[in-house]
Amino acid sequence: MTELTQFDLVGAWISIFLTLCILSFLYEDNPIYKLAEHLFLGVSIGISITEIYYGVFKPNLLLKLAGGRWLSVIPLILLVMLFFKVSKKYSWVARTPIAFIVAAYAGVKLTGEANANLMTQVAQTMPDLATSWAEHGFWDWSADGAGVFSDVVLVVGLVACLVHFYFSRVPPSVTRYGAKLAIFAGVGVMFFTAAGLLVVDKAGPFSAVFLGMLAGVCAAMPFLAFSTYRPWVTRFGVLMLMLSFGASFGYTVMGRISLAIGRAQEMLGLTRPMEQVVQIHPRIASLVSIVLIVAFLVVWRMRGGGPKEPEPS
Amino acid sequence: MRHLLILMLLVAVPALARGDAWTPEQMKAATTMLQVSEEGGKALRLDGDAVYFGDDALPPGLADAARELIRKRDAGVPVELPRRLNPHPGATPKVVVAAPVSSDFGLTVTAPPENDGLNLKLAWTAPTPEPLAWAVLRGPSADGPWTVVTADLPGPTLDFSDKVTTDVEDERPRDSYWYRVVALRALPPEQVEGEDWAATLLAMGAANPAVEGRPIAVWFKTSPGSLMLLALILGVGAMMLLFTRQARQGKEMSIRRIPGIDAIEEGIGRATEMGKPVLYVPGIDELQDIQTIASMLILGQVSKTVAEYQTDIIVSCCIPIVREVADEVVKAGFYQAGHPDAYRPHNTRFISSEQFAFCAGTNGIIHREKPATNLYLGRFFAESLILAETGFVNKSIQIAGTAEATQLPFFIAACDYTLIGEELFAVSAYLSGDPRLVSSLKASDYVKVFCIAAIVVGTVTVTLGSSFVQTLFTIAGG
Amino acid sequence: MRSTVPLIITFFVGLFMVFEFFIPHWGYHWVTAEFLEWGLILAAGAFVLGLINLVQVNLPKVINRDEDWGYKLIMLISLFLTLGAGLMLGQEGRQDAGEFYKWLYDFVFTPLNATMFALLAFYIASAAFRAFRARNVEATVLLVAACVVMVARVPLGENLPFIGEKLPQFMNWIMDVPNIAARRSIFIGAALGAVATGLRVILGLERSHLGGE
Amino acid sequence: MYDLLQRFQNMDRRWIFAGMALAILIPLLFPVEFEFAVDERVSSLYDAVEALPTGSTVFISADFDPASRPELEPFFRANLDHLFRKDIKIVMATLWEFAPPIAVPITEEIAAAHGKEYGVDWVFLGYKPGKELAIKSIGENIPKTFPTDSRGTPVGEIAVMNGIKQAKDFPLLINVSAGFPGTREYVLQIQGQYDLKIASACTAVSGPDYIPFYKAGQLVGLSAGMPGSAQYEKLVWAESEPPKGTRKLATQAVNVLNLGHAYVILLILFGNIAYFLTRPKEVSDD
Repeated sequence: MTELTQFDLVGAWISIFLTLCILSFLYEDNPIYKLAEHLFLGVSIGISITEIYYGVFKPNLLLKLAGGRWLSVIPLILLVMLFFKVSKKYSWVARTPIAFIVAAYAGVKLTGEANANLMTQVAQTMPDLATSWAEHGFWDWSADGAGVFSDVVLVVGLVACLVHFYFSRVPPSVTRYGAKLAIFAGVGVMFFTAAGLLVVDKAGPFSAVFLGMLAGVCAAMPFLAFSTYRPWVTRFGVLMLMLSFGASFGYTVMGRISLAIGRAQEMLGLTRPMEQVVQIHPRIASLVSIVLIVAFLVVWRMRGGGPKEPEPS
Repeated sequence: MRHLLILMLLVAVPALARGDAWTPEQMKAATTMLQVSEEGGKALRLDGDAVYFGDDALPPGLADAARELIRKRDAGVPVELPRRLNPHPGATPKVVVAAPVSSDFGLTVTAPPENDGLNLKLAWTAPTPEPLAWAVLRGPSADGPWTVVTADLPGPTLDFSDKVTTDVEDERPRDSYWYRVVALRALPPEQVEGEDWAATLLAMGAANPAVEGRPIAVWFKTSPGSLMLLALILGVGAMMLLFTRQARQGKEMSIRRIPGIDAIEEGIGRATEMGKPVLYVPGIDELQDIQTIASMLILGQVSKTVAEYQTDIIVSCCIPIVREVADEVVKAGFYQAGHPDAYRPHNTRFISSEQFAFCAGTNGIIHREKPATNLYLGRFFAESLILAETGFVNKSIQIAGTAEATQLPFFIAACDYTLIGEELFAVSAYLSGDPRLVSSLKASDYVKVFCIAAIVVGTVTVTLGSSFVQTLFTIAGG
Repeated sequence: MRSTVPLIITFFVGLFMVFEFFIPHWGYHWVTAEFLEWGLILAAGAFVLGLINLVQVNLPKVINRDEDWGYKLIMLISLFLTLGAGLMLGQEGRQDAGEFYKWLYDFVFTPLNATMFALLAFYIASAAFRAFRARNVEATVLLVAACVVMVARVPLGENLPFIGEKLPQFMNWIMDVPNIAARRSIFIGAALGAVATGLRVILGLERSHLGGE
Repeated sequence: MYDLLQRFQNMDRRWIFAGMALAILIPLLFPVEFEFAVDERVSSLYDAVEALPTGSTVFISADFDPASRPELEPFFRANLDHLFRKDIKIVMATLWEFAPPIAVPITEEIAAAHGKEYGVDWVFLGYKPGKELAIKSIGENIPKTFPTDSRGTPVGEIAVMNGIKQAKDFPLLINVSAGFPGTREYVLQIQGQYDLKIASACTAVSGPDYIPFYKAGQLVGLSAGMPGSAQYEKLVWAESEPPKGTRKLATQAVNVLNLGHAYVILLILFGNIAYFLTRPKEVSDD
């Protein structure tokens, strides 16, 4: 059994105390919380700078310069120029390095986003109806509801959402013919797909017609979106958005609670190996800290601390 | 060494016999022990389902290991000892080379497509029995000098992508390289300690045919995907420039009026009726953030309307700079509305640059000054739901807008109207009429229509079994 | 002059980095890699700027005994204490850096940083009760979806009678179909935004980063 | 009745806080274990690691901090155990300045449990700022991005780094991602360009955001939040025990989530009921 140093024991108690200092904000904004918060700010910046030094300045700049790599002088110069930002008079000097880094970001993000967030997402929203009909049919519980239904919902849903985020004014001429065009497109695509499927022999006659209809629906949707029926399409899009946001709502709640659980595990000494727990006694530490903080809050309140008017709730 | 292992085994058998569940590590250890100890004289034999080691039957788990071992032995496959092969200079390897299985593996060396000119693809055919590992040798010419590229490719491997130089700064790629592959087999460790394995490797390789490969450095990707991507980017750029010019020439940019705008105006109207102020929170991010910029543009219009309605507006900021700019913006709004006198600087406040302190401060404002309408427009993080909650409890009309997907759900659930993602930028473009924003808005609208078309056409073609459209939107990995 | 040089740099560097995607040649990538390294160094420099800025803002407050100067003092002290521990005591090898630095990290930074966000679990609870209202169709759909996900995502949901079987699958459907449809539309929008902004910056139409003019 | 509901609705939020605290503490003190299934995203992550040949080298980007530790540390530990016991070498780096002091000790601990030595079986390259730029740079040229490892050894002299120039030289990238910069940026910046295999373990918050990437094949596996970690723990330690010093925290925590979620759902339910019973009639909601 490894003997913990006094250093660590004190640390473990302090960390539990600080945890509760932050939690005291739930009661109300108070000096202990402020203290803990500012302590946090100071330490975190200190750590960042330390890690930055060992992470970048040392290996990527200093060591290279020490190694006599002349090219590394340029970033050094840029860096020095960047520091002019702090002076009121010469802050313009810093524009060059800032321009450099902003431009680099812009260029890098531009292609990356366009590729991964646009091209790939579009390319991956082209479901093979015939195959998924063959594999999953209309709706397959065992595969989390995969199947042609989901495929069509995906395509139509994405189209609808994109239309919801379409801000230009649609010329009335288009709006007028939208519905008719939708019907034409739908029926046309339906026959085309059905026929095509039969020709390439990817589906039987019944399935071909059925899949044709689905494809027709997908094809009709965009035109419908720019017709007088636009509100309906966008409403569907909004529905999709809301389901999605609902999902992230649930996930976020889960995430936040998980963090709280993590702290609780820490305070109950569930995160450490037993041999350490018996030396630290985290639960006693928690109780002691709670008592201390409550005592402080009471005193502070009695000496007229706290919000000027009671916080209405 | 060997006897030690036998001893271990005999100790291990009863110990292992107890636990039926075997971890891969135990399995491996058992196999090793068996193999080495078998070389020590005691035979492994199958008797029906049972496996005997000498005279004692083996427990289930160990028996499995033994069967595997016997199978390999009969197939002539060398048994894998726990080993680490490490071609790195200085480290002594745990495995050395025996006679190669065969000398010619039909090695081919080709340059990958659209490559940076630093990679070559090696491919070869499988010999029988499968070797334990593969080594790859490289040289500048057919007759060396040869160096070991790698020596721990697992037996089943039949191809390898070699990087001819890892740092072009001190080693430029040559225009041709020569390769050899060597098949490796294991010998028990104690026989190989201290041998110069690299030399042995090179010696073994000498017999094998050397194959030449020429890396090709491509100057421009021409796959349909990357061309499409370039076209898209250039297209957006061209449209933006065009529309900006049109807008500058005063051509009216046709953007539809977004319901959010009406919501904002209604909110301000309500505040006026109730004779209470409007609270405006421009998010908590820096000024240069695109959402904050959008928020400032909207604030300009909002403060103008507020001034016209003769109402008060409180702006609560988390960043000092943002506060300064907001101050200017509001002042300008009041001037434009023709009520410069009604402008109150102290209503544009810097609360605190600490997230939660800012949150507490803003909550305080909501409690004390009871704004009738709260506008949260900009980049929000965790504080979003705390503000929205306080506002709701305070029965204010709340209109939010942000592009932070993780915060949107809370705003939607707690506010009366929420601008979702791009709508925030659209509103700012509409209200400010800034040609740069409007033009990018329209440009992206056109691209969206293009995407929609692509998706529909793609779905149909893919369903019909042609992935042509799909490849147009797919970038082949470089 | 003061802004033309930056604009020229923006244009060329930006363009160069854009074509980095289309030009695989090792020579070209040697240059872009160099640019990227400079970018890293400058990004690191920005942190240091932040530090200087912080001191610039807070030191005067402490000296003039402004409101809350005590807290600011604590902040500055802890800041320099940490810096000292990290840079002075820390030898080669961050992990066996100064004991004190590690101590500060493990027992001061860790609990504070972790708890800051743990607070939100509580605020979500109170907001859930007092503010999250099914006031219209959209909000209703959202809340229902949220509840479905929250139930199905935990072991309890899978062990519910009757629906326990299908619930997780239905949740996965929400995640895989409507969620993806919605996200993709947002992604595409974001991508277009990035392209537009990027081009504006490179073409010099967007100059806010140069300290506005 | 009406004003009772009113008061119920406007009760001091601190009571709700207290309830939350109980909802977390009670199941921790009196644990109830439920069985849970492993969903396909996590199992494919597991399979991606399983499929790696012995002796190959993976890249781990450990981008998390104490705030996200509860969700991601269990995965991180299980993942390291999984890799080391398959004799897979690890090259680790981070884009989060607060990650090194967490990631390194954990890795050392688990490496020790498997008798793996630093520099030969695993290496920690250290932290890089620059977000997208750093990622791009990792994709382009790792020796240039990390001229030395975190102990100051030049990468040229590190056995694990031998023959590795850029991200695409790894058969698999594992990103333990607590947000920005993280998986999204890896996917945007280099996955497509170099056609990389990336597996991600992210916080619950970013889960729904990354699922499209998984579905589009841009990620080979995805483990989101506490359940993800718990499921991965379940897979990795199905028939073996966690290494010394590691406890199945996620499996424990995910069962605590039960009550927490139930509490939030009930709050939403009661809140809305009270709201609709008490809200003044003239206010019409569309």
